[in-house]
Amino acid sequence: MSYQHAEDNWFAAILIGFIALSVLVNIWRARQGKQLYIRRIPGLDAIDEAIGRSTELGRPVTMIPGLTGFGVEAVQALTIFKYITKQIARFATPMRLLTANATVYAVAQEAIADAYNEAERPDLYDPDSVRFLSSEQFAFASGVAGLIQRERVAANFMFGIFFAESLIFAETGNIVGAVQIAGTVSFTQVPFFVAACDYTIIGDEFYATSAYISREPVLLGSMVGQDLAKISFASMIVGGSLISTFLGTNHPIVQLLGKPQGWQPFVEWLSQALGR
Amino acid sequence: MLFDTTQLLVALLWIAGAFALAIALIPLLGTLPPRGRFALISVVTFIVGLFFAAEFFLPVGEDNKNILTDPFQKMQGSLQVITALSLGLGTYGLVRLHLRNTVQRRPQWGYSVVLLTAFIVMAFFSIWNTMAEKGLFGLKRTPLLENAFTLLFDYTLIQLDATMFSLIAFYIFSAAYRAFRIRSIEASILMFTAMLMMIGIVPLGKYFSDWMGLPTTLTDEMRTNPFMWENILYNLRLPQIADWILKTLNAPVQRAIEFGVGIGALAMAIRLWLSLERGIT
Amino acid sequence: MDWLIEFLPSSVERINVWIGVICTFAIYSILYRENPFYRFFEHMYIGLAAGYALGPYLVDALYRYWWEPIRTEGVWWLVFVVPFGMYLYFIYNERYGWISRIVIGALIGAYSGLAFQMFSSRYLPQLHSALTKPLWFPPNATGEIYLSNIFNNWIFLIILISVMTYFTFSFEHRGAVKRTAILGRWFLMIGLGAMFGNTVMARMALLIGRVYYLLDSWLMIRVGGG
Amino acid sequence: MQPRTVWERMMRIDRRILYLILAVNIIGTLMVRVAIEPDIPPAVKSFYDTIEALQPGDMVMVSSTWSAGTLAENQPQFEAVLKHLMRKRLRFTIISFAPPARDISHRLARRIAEENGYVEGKDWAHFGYMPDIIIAIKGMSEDVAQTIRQDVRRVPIAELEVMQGIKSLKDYKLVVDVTPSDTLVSWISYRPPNLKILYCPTSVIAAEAYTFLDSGQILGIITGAKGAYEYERLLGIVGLGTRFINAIQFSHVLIIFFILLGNFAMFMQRRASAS
Repeated sequence: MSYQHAEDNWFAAILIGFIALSVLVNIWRARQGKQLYIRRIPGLDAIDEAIGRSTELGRPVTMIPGLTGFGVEAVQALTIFKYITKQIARFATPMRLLTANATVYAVAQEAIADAYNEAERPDLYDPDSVRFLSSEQFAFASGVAGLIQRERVAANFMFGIFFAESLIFAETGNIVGAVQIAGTVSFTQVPFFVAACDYTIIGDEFYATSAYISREPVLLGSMVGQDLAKISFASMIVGGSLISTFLGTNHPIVQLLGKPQGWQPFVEWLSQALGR
Repeated sequence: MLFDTTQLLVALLWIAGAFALAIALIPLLGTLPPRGRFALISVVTFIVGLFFAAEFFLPVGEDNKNILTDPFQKMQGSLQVITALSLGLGTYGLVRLHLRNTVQRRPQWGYSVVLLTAFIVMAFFSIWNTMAEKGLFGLKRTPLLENAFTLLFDYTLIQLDATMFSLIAFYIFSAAYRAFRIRSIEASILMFTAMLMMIGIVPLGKYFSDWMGLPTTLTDEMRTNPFMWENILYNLRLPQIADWILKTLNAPVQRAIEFGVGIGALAMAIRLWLSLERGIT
Repeated sequence: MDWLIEFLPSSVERINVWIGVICTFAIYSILYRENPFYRFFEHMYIGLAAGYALGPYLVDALYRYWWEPIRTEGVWWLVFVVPFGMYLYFIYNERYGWISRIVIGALIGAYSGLAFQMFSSRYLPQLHSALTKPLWFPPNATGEIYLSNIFNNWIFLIILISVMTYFTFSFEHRGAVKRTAILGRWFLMIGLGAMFGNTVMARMALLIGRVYYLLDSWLMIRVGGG
Repeated sequence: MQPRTVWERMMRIDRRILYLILAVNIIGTLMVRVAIEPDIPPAVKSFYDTIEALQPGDMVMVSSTWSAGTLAENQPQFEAVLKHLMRKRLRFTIISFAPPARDISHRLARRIAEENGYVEGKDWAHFGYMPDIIIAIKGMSEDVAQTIRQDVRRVPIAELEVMQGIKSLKDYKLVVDVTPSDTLVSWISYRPPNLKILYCPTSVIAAEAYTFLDSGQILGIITGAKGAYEYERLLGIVGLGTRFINAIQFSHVLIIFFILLGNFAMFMQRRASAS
């Protein structure tokens, strides 16, 4: 039940090729200026609502780009934070961005300054609003918890990769009555966010959110390509289930779809079927 | 003879040469324009990726190997060496930060001294221990090493580690009480499932079910006739419900998540391989 | 009385246990409030962990995957790995910082190249298993298949497809698709609830393990279960 | 901001009081012994049956990557599995992918082996620590002696009596992965095609593994210390799982009670502030 090489079932190579192609073609289309469609996910409405609530209250907004170092998820989290900052800049609501990594900190400073410029309120940008607290998990967590309680934040946004510290953030935000929106690809932490936050953006939705906001061709194209792959998976599952039901679970077509060593029986079956 | 690095002298000469080459290349690399830099990084990324991809995709012979299967081990080992070097990088950053704290007498610099002392002592014994294990430079495991290592590792580091992990239990308990509220349909489904699991997977679940008088065994008759009253009651036992949730409701959810993550990871691998991902490099 | 004599740190073994216990209580003191005692041990912990890693991770890897193959197998080309790997250390240098990206690029390339076998081995058997769940008694039934299996297969398929529908983004969710997706999110919550229940159990077990250590090794009380 | 009603005060209870309640609950339930027989879940039963189906002398690999951090979850599993392997008179080798895991598993295995008359090198061996799991699995799939070179005592692999007739992972019947991290994925992805896998995860990562159980990529799961208790009951032995189970289940009861209490307080508080 495992693949040592692609030869174990060439279907693997075909499927990987198909996914790669659909991702690359869509990235190319997006780069050519084609407007690719990505649906507006409900999480975005939740973000906008939270922004609205915090501007009414006039208390600060906190943003946490996860615990990890600088990587794909941190970049995408900052894209979303830039969007939020642009929105709240119009109402001069104060914001705090708290990081646990020096590189993320440096990039975040730039991004937030950019956001205020783009909102045409560079005067509101306070370099001290982006802070590096600690790179130690629980030291960072207690720093964030302290700040949330002291400043009685109105909204708390958590996007990126999180570990066990997630529940400390969520619990503290809950105590001060902040609107909380979380978005993470760390599935083990999602239950804590769902139980304690007002809305949780889960898994792939997180990537879709930043693609939607940034309109970055590579992200958009990749998102659309991945969708094609998912649809092909789903149709293989439905089609395969029907074949399994009517023709048996070891029909050559069923074996082809994913079983190691499933290629040979399929080829034999196919040549027989064509020969006849 | 020239390539026979099993001779100590030849090996050392080769290594010295490699270092000299690496250093000599630096000024040369420095002359590259930004476009050239990006191109160089992309090419290196692509070629290394191509090696591992080709090992998987190329057809194999009778022995289930292709031309790249044997060098694979050495390539992967080289990556491991680089990963190890990057660990040294993290350590360097940490030590640099706390040395600076200490030298500049920043607030709370005393703790930095604690950290550095612990670091140096532990690094000394840890490296000694590793070298003694391999018998490098004729180093041996002495009683001093054994005792110091036991104290520092078994009775200090391990204890701190285990305690740090166990702290989370307290946080979960407090969060469960103060933050887990029935605020939406979703949160309610999640918490109801969680509570059912918590009681269903421990022996108390069986105890309650027995106490309620639900059937304890599944007979063949119950299996073939699902609409039998006993069968329905049997399936209402807490352990059975918990197992059914895990296997029939949880497994497809996990699989859907797996497919999403897997396709996403593959797409990301392709983007990174071809240096399409923006904002990272 | 015997217990007390045994309990006190009078031998090397007992002194070690006591030190372990002090570490444990120092960390737990954070639960009351942040304090210098905790900070001391926290910094010691970070220092020890960083120091420990150098032996088994750095020295061992260099020896095993670099020095040993060069010396015993004569793999001469490996000599270039360390000098060029050291380019990583340019990361702190402003002028040559970009050179470290070459090495990081190599690591990223390897991650990408390895992704293909991982994808095939990890996900394709799962795909195969998802589509070999008959929705009615199949013609070539091997082993016994009961009505309950068929019922569970239907549930499996419905949940799998609805959760996958939830995670699609390139088209508008309207009508039946929207309802399926919402259903998918609810099913997702069941899966997450199951994870959550298990997570709680894991965390509790770790705390119990620690308390057990304190009772068993330190206070020398023989605990439950014989 | 003085809390006014009793409900509000209840919701704002000092967290330290909660911590104390949990600590007392755990100490109390650890000391008391309430023996409740478990229902053996199918995943544990099939774990047991897979090992039972092996013949004496068959070779098993135990992949042990846990250390002190998750000792409470993994040690009971590790001990129970090893005892079962020895009872069946199977040969086994242990491998670790983290240095602390090597020390802890070697020490434990030596102790259990002595109790069961197993001789290191003859009936079992410890391969020590391998830094990279992918190299180790791919390498061992071709040739164990070449990949590992020496066991933990620095005896060359080829000279170990236990390795007679074993060249690569293809000659192994089974892998048991005792782990708190994602080593399972590497075993699933890079093992030889016919090697069976049994899984001993910490409870945190157990629920995710049910998709692999369903697809047959793994054949059984022992879930944390609780699973170890169920396994101990199957084997008819008393181990750490049996000692912990009571505290585990009553901590669950406590948490469920407090979640309900918290929601009740919120409900009452809302009603009070509405009126």
